[in-house]
Amino acid sequence: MNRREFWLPRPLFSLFLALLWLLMVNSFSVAHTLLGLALGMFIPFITRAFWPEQAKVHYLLPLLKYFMVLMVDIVLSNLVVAKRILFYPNQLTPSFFTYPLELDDDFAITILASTISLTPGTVTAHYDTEARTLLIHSLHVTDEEALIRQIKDRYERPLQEIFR
Amino acid sequence: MNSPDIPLVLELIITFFLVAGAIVALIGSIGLARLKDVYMRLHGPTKASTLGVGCILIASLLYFSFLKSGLSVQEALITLFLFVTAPVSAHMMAKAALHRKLPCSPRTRQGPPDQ
Amino acid sequence: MIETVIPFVIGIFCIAILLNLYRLAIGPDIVDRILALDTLMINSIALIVLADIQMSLGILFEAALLIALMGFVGTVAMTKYLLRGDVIE
Amino acid sequence: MDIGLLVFLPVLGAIASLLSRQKRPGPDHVSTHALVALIAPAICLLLLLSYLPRIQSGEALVYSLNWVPEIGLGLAFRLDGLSWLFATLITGIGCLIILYARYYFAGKDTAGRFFILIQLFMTAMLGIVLSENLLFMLVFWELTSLVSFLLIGFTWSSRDARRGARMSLVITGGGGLALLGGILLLGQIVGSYQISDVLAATDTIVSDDRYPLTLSLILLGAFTKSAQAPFHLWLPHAMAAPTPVSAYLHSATMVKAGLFLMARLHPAMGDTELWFSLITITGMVTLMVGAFVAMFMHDIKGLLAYSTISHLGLITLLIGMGSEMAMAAALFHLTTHALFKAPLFMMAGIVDQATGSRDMRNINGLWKAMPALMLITAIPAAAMAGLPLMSGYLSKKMLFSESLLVTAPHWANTLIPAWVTIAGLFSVAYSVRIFHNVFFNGQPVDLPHWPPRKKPAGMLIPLFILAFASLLVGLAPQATYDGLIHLAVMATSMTHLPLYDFSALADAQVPAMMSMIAMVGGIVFYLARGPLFAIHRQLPEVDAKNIFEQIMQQSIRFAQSLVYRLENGSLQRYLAFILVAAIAPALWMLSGYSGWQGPSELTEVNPMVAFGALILCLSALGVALFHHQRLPALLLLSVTGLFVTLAFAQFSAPDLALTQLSVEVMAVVIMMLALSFLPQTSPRESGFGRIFRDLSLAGLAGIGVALFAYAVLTRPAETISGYFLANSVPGGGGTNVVNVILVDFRGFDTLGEITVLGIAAVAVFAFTRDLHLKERVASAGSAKGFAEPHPVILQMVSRMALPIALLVSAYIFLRGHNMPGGGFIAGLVTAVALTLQYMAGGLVWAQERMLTHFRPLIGAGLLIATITGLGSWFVGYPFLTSAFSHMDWPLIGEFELATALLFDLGVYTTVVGATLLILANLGKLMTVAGPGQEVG
Amino acid sequence: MELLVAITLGVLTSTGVYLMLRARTFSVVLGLTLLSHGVNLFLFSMGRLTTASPAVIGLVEKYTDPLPQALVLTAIVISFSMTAFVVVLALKAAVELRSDHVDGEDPNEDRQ
Amino acid sequence: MNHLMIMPIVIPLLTGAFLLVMYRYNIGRQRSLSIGSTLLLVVLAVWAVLQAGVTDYTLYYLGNWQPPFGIVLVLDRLSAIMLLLTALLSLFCVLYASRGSDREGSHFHALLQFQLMGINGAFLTGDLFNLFVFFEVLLIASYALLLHGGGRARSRAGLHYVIINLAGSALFLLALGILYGLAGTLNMADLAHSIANAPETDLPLLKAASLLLMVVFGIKAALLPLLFWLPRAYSAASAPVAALFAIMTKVGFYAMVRVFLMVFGLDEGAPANDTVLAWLWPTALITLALGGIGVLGAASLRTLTAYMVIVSVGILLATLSRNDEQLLAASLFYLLHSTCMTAVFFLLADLIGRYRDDGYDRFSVISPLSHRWVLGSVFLIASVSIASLPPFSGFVSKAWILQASSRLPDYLWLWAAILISGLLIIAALSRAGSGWFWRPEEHSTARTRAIEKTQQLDHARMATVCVMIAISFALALFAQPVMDYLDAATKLIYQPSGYVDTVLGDYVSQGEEVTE
Ligand code: NA
Ligand code: NA
Repeated sequence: MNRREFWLPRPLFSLFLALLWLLMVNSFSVAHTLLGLALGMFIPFITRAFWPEQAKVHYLLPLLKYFMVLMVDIVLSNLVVAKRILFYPNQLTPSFFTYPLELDDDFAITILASTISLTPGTVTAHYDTEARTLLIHSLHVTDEEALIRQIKDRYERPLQEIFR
Repeated sequence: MNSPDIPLVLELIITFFLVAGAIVALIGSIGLARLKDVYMRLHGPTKASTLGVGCILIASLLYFSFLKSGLSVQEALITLFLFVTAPVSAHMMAKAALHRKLPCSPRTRQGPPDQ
Repeated sequence: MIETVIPFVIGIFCIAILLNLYRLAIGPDIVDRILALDTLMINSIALIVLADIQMSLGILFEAALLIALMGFVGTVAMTKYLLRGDVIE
Repeated sequence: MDIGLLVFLPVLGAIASLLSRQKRPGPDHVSTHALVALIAPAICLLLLLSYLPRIQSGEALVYSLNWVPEIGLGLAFRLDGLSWLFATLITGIGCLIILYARYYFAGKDTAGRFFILIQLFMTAMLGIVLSENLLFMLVFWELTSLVSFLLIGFTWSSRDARRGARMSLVITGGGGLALLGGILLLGQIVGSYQISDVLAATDTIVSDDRYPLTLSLILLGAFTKSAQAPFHLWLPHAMAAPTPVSAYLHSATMVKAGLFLMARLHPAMGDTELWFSLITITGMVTLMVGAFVAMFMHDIKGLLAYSTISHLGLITLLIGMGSEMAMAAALFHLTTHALFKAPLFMMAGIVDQATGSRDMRNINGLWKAMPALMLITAIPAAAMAGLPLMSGYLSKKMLFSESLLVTAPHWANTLIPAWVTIAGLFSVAYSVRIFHNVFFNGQPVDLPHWPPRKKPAGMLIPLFILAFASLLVGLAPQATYDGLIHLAVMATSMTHLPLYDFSALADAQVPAMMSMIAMVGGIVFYLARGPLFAIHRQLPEVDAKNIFEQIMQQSIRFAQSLVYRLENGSLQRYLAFILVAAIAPALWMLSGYSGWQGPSELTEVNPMVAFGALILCLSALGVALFHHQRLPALLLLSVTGLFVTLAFAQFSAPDLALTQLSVEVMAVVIMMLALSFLPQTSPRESGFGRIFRDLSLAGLAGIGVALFAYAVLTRPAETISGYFLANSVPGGGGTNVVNVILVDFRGFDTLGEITVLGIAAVAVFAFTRDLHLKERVASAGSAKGFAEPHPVILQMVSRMALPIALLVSAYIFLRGHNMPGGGFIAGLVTAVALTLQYMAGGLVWAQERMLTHFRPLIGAGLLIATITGLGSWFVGYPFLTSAFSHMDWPLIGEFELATALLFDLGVYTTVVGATLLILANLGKLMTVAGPGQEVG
Repeated sequence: MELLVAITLGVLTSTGVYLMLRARTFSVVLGLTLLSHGVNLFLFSMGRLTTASPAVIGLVEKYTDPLPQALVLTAIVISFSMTAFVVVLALKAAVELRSDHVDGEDPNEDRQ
Repeated sequence: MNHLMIMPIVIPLLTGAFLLVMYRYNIGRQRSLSIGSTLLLVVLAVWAVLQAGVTDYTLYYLGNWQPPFGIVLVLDRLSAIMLLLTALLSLFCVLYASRGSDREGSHFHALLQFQLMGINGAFLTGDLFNLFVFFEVLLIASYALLLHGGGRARSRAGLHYVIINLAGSALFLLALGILYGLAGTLNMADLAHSIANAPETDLPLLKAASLLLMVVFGIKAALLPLLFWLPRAYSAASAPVAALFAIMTKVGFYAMVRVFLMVFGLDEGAPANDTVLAWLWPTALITLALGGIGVLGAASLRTLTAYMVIVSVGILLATLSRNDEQLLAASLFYLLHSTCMTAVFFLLADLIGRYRDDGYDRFSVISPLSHRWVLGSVFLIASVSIASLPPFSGFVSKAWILQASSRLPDYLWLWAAILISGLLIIAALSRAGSGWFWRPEEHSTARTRAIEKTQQLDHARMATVCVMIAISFALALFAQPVMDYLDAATKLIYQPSGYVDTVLGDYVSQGEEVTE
């Protein structure tokens, strides 16, 4: 571990924290910028033991794009779910299914699992670390394979891009 | 309540977010109340309520940004936080339900692997 | 317009909370109750934000933030308890 | 001062004895010990004799020194005729007893102890008779009870000794307490405890309302000490003491203390109907009971003990009569009794040691083996019987003649003379018996030692001296009386009476007749003792010691059952008591109160508030309803907590909302942790009655709180809060007034509050350290195997949440002074974030990653806060004075530095440390690390 | 509104007291928590209840009484400390006495 | 402003906190720190007594805020004497505990220091809410100390003690709420001022609040029917802790004096809170009676001592309720005596238990006892003192109480209760003593001699007990100066206007304008 890694274990994250600070205090003065940067450096430093892995995010733009897609999906999926809950609650055919993972980074998998839970009628119920599968419950399934494919294309692939 | 001179467009947008948020959240709670099994009930709140409250927060963001004449993005922080934590909560609850071997509704096509 | 809408919005959230409370009361399983509580927490965030707007104060943000944080931690604690019979091990 | 010396010399003697005992332990040095013990009493005696001329001139020597003037307690001594007589008896007989004990205790280990105690006892007795201050006298009075307790229990291996000692202590000690009451009342009436003052205040005393009570209490003290019926029971059982003790305490000295007191106070309190009837009747009863029982005793010491009781009753009776002549007779008899009873006891001791028995049915015909003893004993025995020429004859005759003079209440007219004659008859009978039965009456039966062991001749010396003195008194009564007793009698009466004329007594016909009847009757009675004993044996045997023990045992059992019934270990009941205590008095007081509705107008109901109130009520009722299902109840409780938070938020208390929320979550997590070791349901075990009771209490409590709330809410507020609002910014440097109050105006409260939190955490650490939960862990472990301990997804999110939460807590911390927030909430946020790490990664995982232990964190937090407070000293201000300044740095802009922030940092640190310490130690109970392992 | 608040406080107190009188430590802890909610709200309301007027200087025109808030805050923290303590103690007692009855033993009959 | 005044609170706090920071300190260092701190407290308390003797009221404005807005500490003779008593008692407890009982659990010394902080704070504060805070400090520390050493009995007693006191705290807050809601202040002096000027309709509510406070303080002081937690708690606690607890009931008494006599005593027409005192009088007498009965029925010396604590509480509260200046002075003298002597008995019970073969202090069990001569003598002397027999302080104090009360109506009840309970104590102690020390058949066994050889008499523990008894004797010997001091102390209590004027300064004279 070199000196930079010791004192500044996560530069990107530090910047993120500084930004967060400015958002939180709702003031973009010099003082707060300096304070935010200081905190951004200090907090990762004292919490580095909890987060020993090195940073893996190499591509910021795809990540942002991913989040935009997710936002839209969340809104849309909510409409779908709302319709189902309100109008055909008794015609739903829920189902469990296993989703085979291609990702191998836990952090990325976490993002994928969260994404699945946030979008159309699906909840990640279990992450099997050995079989490398996710157990997913879906509110209304007609075609399992299509759903798996959709998740794979829309979320897992981009994530693979981001966390290479 | 002292916001007489708020521009109409902004007021409309805020009102929209307020109403939309309320409706979405209500639907989430209706789902919680009406759906048949615990796994299905998980879906309503974790998504709908999060989104619904997210809308309210955006409305608040807009409102206070205007009121304090400056961008007030704190609410965005809460929204972000909710979107990060809600799936984890849902995940944990689903795990708990599976662990307790809670029954699925009879309409379930395929139950969990070991049930 | 906002003034007129807000009481309705609040009313809707109150109904939502009552629904949550209903689920919390009837269960049937403890997971349902936890879920209901989690939802109730989230809905109350909206309630607090709405109150803030209604009063034009802008100082209840931290409270909303904390509910989000604490609600999450509470839910995790309870589910962990169900999963393992203990919370910290 | 030298009067005081008289009292304290024996203490010095006791110390000398203690030293000599330690220097030469063991049974071989009894004579040395005795010699040492003799010094102080002998000096006392000589001193007393040296005072005689001054006493005879009618002087009362008074010496006093203030001790506690506030309560009138002074170190005051008085030597007049009465105290001189008593003091001389005490020291004189004391010397002889020591002499006797030198032989009695020969070859015994316990001699040293006896000599110490007997001198202490002498001090106590001298103190009683020489005190000028009544309160001061009481000091010695209680000391006699105490030392006699030790002396009666001297041979503690004997159960009888222990019981006898306890009994005497309880009875005489109780009497002492009554006496304390009486003397205090007397002091209140007179305004002083000095005997001189008391004696000068007769009219005030007798005419006071409190006189009857005062007299009764004082007499209670006197009667118990002097073994008057029915308090006489302790005295026979005090015979378990070694014989020198009995001879000294229970014949010559201690039992006379009560008589002394009555005589002493007679001029001040006597001469009333009440005095007469109380004392006379008691004396009569005691006289008769003692005499009667004495006749039937087989134990020599028992007989002597009851005879002592009888004689004490006799003297009491005389004191009760109250005339000067009766007083003279009383003191005369008191002296003669001391002189003849002490040698008789000594005789009993010699016989006991020589033969190994004290039972007169076995001891017979000792005259052959112990002729000298027989000869010496003849004198005191004759004196006791009241044979002519003996001192006892005279005193009894004085009694008879005084009894004839009593005319005041009509019933006393003939009753008293008859009564005393019969008692005299009994006393003749037992006197004859003790002499005849021991020394004659045929052959001994089954004695442990026969022929009796040889006792050294020196042992007879004290007997001889006493017997001789007794004889002397009998032979020269007038001289004895004039020289010694008259002085004492003068001190006990209000007037200067003429000298008692013994020649006149000799001429008195009726008393002589009565004496004759008693004598003849007594001898007849003795001769007919066989059938009488047979009848007596038919009577149910009453053992006072057993009665006393039974009473004691029964009281104890009663006490235990009462205490057990009240203090039954039921928390529910204790809490109910507390509630009743809180509700009932207020209910009683406010039952007719009509001011509940205050003057303020009611405000409109806000629908949101109504909704919140509804949910609060519903969830609270739900908790109460579902409390048997613990986890659901806990969830409902969270709802209550949440809505309390919302209420705070609604009613303009954002700081409170934040605090309540954070606290609520931590509390729920802690309860969940605990719940994992507890049963999941509560059994339904309350009966209908219990539930009804609890519901009523709960309902009343709720109604009470509601009424008070309503009453206050409908009244206008007038508080000191304007000052805080006005001074928060200029004086405290913060716009969030609540926070400024917390860290500045009332920072001291906050310091206390975080101390409480810190202590709670340390306490949890301390008492879970050795808590063993292994079995529980095993049984609760059914879940394991399936569920993974640390779900990856949770772990990932938690790790990411930690830095963000820390950022949030930094935010909340820094803005606290001006906006809602502050160190406490920030601390809780940090703690919650770290708790999440524990939950996600497990105790061991998270513990490894903590930068510090928690206990030093708590300590450091408290130190920071305190030292910040102390900092203000250096600029000359009191503890916790805050300082702040707004600075304006180029580029950075204006910012504020306040010491309050440093104080808040202390709060933050303590909160983090304390919360995590509690959690980690609760969590620890489940881990492999397990008990005994320190966490935090 | 005063009546509404008063009734709510009464209900909180009543339920708290009722649970405090139960026989199991856990119920007692629940009761104590409810009771402290009631008491804290009571103390809070003694500063009278006002909406939209937090005691933050410069934010609004009229301010609520800040002192009871500060007092309640202290009370909340203290009752939190006490709750944490009593929960752990109850646990310890239940383990050591092998019963979670408040008296440490399961009574055969209900002692009145 | 004299900073020494805050030291009785700050020194134990600093010591306790420092001990936590240095949590790895070995027991020896912990002891020396703790003893050092306690010695310092004794010195400070002596200073306080002297200071209060010179100046009636010494004030300390915390944070330099003028009362009633900031918290004020008030040192008068009463608080000074309580400080001294606490300091001395705690010194002996620390010394005694340092012979080994502090090792039975963790952080004994830190907790004890916090306990002292709480007690001293309660004695010094002039603010009712701050009193609540210090009550909580001393309570939580006492919970921890009670559980020190572990064991089932302690857990059970501790649970009851804690829950009952939590209920008490809730009541305290309710009462504070009502007082604040009606009077608008919590400073004692200001409260007195407000109550004296309260509208007629508010007065019953204020008095009802004070009745709640009576329950709160009654729980601390162990007044019937709030006392049932005490016997088990005190007899379960480790000896030095129980000895220290002897002062705890007196905190309740002290609070009653301050609140019911001073805060409610400013009204010229009604000096002191007659409503509370009227309830206090009979309950205190019954407490006294029950204490006496409990003494008689106690099965072990600890329990017996616990009931003697109740007896002392009964006497203190009964005398307090008579609302008489001289009687209160007498009762304060009795407080000094009884605190000291009950502490002695808790230590003695432990000491005797140590040399008994079974290690307990039960009466019914006959067990070989070593060192019975020394123990017996000390027990005898201590018994004489606690039974209020002369020449110890108990005798003087009881004589004073009886004297002072005899001027008042209904004094005979008090007299009877005091004298009879005294007799019961004598009976119980003589039974205990003769049963323990006069049983040669058990003492003379070879076993006892063997124990005696291996078990050296702990001279330090013994000395601690002896010095405390000597204090009781000295208290009697030098009773007059102490009484003069107490007379002066109670005189101040019965002149609350002096207190109010001194504390509030010109705030009262200017009226309410200052608040604006
Ligand atoms: Na200040
Ligand atoms: Na505070």
